[in-house]
Amino acid sequence: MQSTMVEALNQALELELQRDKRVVLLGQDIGPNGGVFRVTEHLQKKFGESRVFDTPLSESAIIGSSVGMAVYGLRPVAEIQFAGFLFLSMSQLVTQAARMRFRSACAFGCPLVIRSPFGGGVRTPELHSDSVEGVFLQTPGIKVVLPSNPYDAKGLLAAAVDDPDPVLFLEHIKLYRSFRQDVPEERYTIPLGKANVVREGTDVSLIAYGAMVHTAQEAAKKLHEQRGASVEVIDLRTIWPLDEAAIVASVEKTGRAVIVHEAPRAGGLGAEITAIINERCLYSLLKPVERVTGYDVPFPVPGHEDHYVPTVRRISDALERVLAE
Amino acid sequence: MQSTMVEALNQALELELQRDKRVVLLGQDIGPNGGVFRVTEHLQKKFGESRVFDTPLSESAIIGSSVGMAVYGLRPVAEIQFAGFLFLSMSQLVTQAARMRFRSACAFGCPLVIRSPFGGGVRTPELHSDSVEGVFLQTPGIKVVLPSNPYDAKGLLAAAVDDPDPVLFLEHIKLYRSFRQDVPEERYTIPLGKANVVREGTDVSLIAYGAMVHTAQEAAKKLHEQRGASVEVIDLRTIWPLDEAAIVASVEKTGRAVIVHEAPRAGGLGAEITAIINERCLYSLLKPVERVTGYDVPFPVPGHEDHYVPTVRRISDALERVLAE
Amino acid sequence: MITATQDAPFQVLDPEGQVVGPVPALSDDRLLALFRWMWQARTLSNKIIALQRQGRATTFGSLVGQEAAAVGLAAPLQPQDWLATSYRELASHLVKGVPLPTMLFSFRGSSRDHYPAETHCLPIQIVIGTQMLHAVGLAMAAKIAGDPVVVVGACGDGATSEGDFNEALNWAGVYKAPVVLVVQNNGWAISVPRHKQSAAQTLAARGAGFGVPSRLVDGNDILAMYSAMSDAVDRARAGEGPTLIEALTYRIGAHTTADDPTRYRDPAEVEAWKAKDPIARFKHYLVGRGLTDDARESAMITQLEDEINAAVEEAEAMPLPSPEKIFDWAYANPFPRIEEQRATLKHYLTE
Amino acid sequence: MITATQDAPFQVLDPEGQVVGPVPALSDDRLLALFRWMWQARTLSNKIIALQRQGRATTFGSLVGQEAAAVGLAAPLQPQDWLATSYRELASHLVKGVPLPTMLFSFRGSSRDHYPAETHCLPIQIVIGTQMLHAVGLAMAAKIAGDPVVVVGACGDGATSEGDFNEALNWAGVYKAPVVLVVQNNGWAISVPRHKQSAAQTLAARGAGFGVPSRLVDGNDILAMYSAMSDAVDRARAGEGPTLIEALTYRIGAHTTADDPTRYRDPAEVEAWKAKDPIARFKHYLVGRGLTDDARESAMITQLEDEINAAVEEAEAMPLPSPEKIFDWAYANPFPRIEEQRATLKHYLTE
Ligand SMILES: Cc1ncc(C[n+]2csc(CCOP(=O)(O)OP(=O)(O)O)c2C)c(N)n1
Ligand SMILES: Cc1ncc(C[n+]2csc(CCOP(=O)(O)OP(=O)(O)O)c2C)c(N)n1
Ligand SMILES: [Mg+2]
Ligand SMILES: [Mg+2]
Repeated sequence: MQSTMVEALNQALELELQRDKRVVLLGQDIGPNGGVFRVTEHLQKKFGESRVFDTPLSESAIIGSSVGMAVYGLRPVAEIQFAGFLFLSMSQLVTQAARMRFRSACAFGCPLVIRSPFGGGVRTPELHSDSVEGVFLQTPGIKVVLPSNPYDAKGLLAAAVDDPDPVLFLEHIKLYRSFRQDVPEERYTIPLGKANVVREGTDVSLIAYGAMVHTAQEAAKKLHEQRGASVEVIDLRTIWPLDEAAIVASVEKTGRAVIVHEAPRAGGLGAEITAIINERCLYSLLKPVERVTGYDVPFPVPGHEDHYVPTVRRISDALERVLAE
Repeated sequence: MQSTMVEALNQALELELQRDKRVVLLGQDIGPNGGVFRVTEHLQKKFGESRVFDTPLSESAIIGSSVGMAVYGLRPVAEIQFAGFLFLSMSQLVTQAARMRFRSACAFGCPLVIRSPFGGGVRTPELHSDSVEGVFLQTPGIKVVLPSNPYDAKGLLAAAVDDPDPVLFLEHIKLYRSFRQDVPEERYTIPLGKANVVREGTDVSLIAYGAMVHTAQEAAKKLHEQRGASVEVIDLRTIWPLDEAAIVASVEKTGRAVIVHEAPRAGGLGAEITAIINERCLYSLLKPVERVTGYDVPFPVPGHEDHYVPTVRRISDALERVLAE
Repeated sequence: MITATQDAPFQVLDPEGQVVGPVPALSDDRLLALFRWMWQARTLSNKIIALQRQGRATTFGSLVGQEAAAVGLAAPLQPQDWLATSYRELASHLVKGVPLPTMLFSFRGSSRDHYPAETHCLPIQIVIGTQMLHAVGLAMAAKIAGDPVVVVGACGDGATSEGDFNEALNWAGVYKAPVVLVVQNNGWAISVPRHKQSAAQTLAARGAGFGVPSRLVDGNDILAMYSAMSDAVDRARAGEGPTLIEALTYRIGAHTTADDPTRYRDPAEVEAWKAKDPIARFKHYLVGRGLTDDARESAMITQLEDEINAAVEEAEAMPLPSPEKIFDWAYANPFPRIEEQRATLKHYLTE
Repeated sequence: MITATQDAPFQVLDPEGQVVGPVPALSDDRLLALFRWMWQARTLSNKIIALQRQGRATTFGSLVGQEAAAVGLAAPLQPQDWLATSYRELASHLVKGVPLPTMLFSFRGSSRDHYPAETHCLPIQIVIGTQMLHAVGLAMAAKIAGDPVVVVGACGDGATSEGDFNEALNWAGVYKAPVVLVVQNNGWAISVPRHKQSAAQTLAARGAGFGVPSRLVDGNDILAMYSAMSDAVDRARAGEGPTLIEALTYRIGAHTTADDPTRYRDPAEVEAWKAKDPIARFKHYLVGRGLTDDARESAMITQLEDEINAAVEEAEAMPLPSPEKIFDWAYANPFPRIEEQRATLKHYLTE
């Protein structure tokens, strides 16, 4: 069945609600409105108000109450309407959800999924586009997933709901409806922590996640056409845990790497991956690893975002630099 | 005058309150109690309740109201009692204080200093020891300062109060009273964004900040005595802006680098600095850069923290590895 | 048990425009100014929606139906006073002096370059509830400085569920801050109805639990809004502390241009509220006083439309700030990393 | 204007132990159990402070003076009920069944290994106010699951200033959650007195603004606490929704072993409250009923001391969990990065 990412996510949630009555959905406008992006469309009608419910406008309470529900034995899937508002629930996320297992020495787990849209390129108001995933590298105890297509989104969301620990599931707004893909009707899972080589190559490793995977692939295609370069494109799928083995294997093969993300440069995934490459395969490295990222300023207003989000041209130039003799 | 860091900070705050009547101090227990670490001792008595005042137990309001006061024209110096509780004010910090200038296209500035104690080695309860500075690499608009000694603490705090933008000023609890140092009585400033070479060397660059500067210096001394190694120790002082020039100059000289911090490894300063070295002086690099950091789990209970915080032994071993032929 | 005793909403004009309460002492000119602002708000709101449909404006939330509340909460303020609001209080910003072209310019999706700081309006707040703490902080600062300045913080009913809103209320009380916290209860937070936002009978009742006097006001009655706000602003200026005001009103339109209210809202409810239209109500009163009539009203509307169309042209003629400005806006003092990134951005501007 | 009407604190025994209110129907054994728990709480609290002074325990906050509130808020609970508290409610955890040695073990600064999940007590919360949302979430889950389970969330007066506390109160009301939210108002938040925490006359008054019935109770009166809590717990179990309870009590000791109250607090205030000692008050009542006397009381205290000393020995004999456990506690399913770090930590264990 050909589905958009919104439809694939909706199917995934429906299947989880069907197979496991511990699963509950909560968030702002997810009920009759079906979510501002329609990801939860029809689910309240199908499963009732006690399984799928709207909440007051309180991000901290959405996460804080979910922690309580998760400890009780439910499997809450909470929606934060836009990732920029995760900051309002930061303490519940980072000091509570992410540490319940740790604090209780495993007496209590916190199986909780937090879904939230983010990402540039769609002219949203302030704080609707910001990429916040990098923050969570420094907050242990929470996994972070960022699907790049409908198929992955469905399988990764099922795996996130299965996971015994909290999972932050970040959905790139630009991918919601931008394309359809063949998505199996039945439930399937894609393991968290495993990257996906979406284009094989031998000359350079191009590492990305979320919407940037597509920009990266365009750049790879362009370079192949223009100069026959063989670019390997890796879709991380999950940034924590990070699939270091896949990164190292690729860079050991290619000797060159470019990392792409929309999030600011400082301390982002690009930094961590460069450090891993440095530690684990420095001697295979033929050129400095390049980072193509957002700038170290807040995500700008719609009128300026095209100059902030990495472009095919910026990625191609980075590829050219690492490929130059 | 020989002062502890607590005394040096207290002097700095007193001098700021004296010279600029726009400066106000707010926080929990900073008034009659003088702060839980006595950093604000006597200041309310000296400057009155309208300049130095206790607040209700609301971290978000401490930052949120400070944003309003800063826009109005005051220079608030807010205390968050322990850095682990910054997460409760994360939205006001990251989406408000750090973006007021950006949002208003410079019509309004937000000159605000947030002081907060943190750091391991002193057997505090949960969330009192966590190093959270790395999170703020991914949240543009806010500067981050971490002094390693009384002299720097006084000069950097004065510079932070002068700064037209928000500054997060993180004070390592272990340094508060662990040693005294000659500190001038008068006001002086140390520029933000400039690192300090605290030990000159030619064989390897050892980069740290906060309390880890002292652990790093011990390791440097040990290696010098044991094998005559010449270790250059860099105290970053400010992690944002980061003094890249100082790092690059040192690594170009030594060809080797070890970075130390208590914060978790993933996406921390060690990652960013390794990426900078990779980008700017890969060809001078003789060995992979080493990161000696906290682990990617929450800061543990007092009984386990000695195994979490980097030790002289762990740093020495890293130095040995990068120095090995 | 502790219970909140509750008056009926304060009203000066009933929905038919009949006087049922104490009419504030306002000159004819002032009354007509209020009327004009209300029409300006509605006309501008509809204009921006039209522009958005043509791809000439970004996402926008209409304030139709809330003109009395939005105008009334700002009208009693003086130039030195401050205003901190959400995106729904456009009209309040106009009353406070934000020029039409500047406001329209921001809806081109560019930043508010040349933001009119002198109007003492904080930039429109997107993070719900957040601005209420800024309002309290501004008021605390005014009190510390000893300035005769009052601050108004405004938000919606949904915002009252945020921790920040409640912390703001608590701090306003603790510091006896010269602030008026206004909740525009328009019945809905996107698709979430007021009764699902809180089990409290009224949101005004929130005040008592924080030691902040509060008042329930008919938000579609401009005269009630005006006098309730003047009382609260005067109290604040006199050092008598904060007030919480719940303005009962209704969001006639969609939440924003991105929203479809038919998914969650009964059209009958909308119709019922249209009958309480704030402009029609006030017009009836003004006609009774001989201050306006259909002819004069439509002349005024035409004039407002011309004014707004001229402002749109002016706004669309304004040059968009150069993209590299994002670096100037981020930090007062640039540093090497920022300058390198500025160079990169500029490099890619030159195509 | 909206005003909160306010009863005097609910009392069963006056400070002299005279009956002034409806005595709850409790068996003699049950009454003595409450008395014993109160003494156990005080004895244990003093013991841990002694251990801390000898470097045998970590930072600790005494609950002396709050025994009635802490015991009373937990005593009406059934085994399937849940409890989410701060660090100040040690006694409540004992009442709920946390074994003495386990509790003492945690004050050795190790994690609560073998944490007794079956007692349905969440780990003691350090981040002020946070646990109130967990209590509401647990209660929402119980309601969704259709279980006859009640949850008690407890915090201090300072916690009521946190956004999370107020969001918890709001959600409890919105979802009619089977939860009782208890505020132990002990007059101080470290050095900040109650009147600087909020301008509200009482914290119980907070409830009305969120549609949550609330009650002001003499927190030094174990019988008042017991019956107020039983009523609230019964209401919740019967599906009638949440209750907010403000227990008026006093922190006789320092905030924690790291605090020096002479810096900010008038000793006279402490003396005045010592006169309202909850244990003495209840003892007077029990003596009147012939259930105890000085001899039986001191015998009980000696027995409690022996019990606690034995528990201390047991706790100190427990092996500390291996440091590498931090990796097992962080994630249910370890992954390569974590395993590498475990190896590093283990490498440095072997010295
Ligand atoms: C903190 C936060 N959460 C969610 C949103 C998304 N959002 C935008 S407007 C809105 C509803 C606001 O309702 P209300 O406060 O009643 O204001 P109104 O739109 O009715 O004027 C929501 C949920 C947001 N902007 N900020
Ligand atoms: C969010 C947060 N802020 C600050 C602190 C530091 N702190 C620990 S206890 C305390 C006072 C708590 O007062 P109250 O809520 O009245 O509880 P009590 O200690 O009186 O029982 C503070 C400020 C904290 N633990 N958590
Ligand atoms: Mg609304
Ligand atoms: Mg207290």
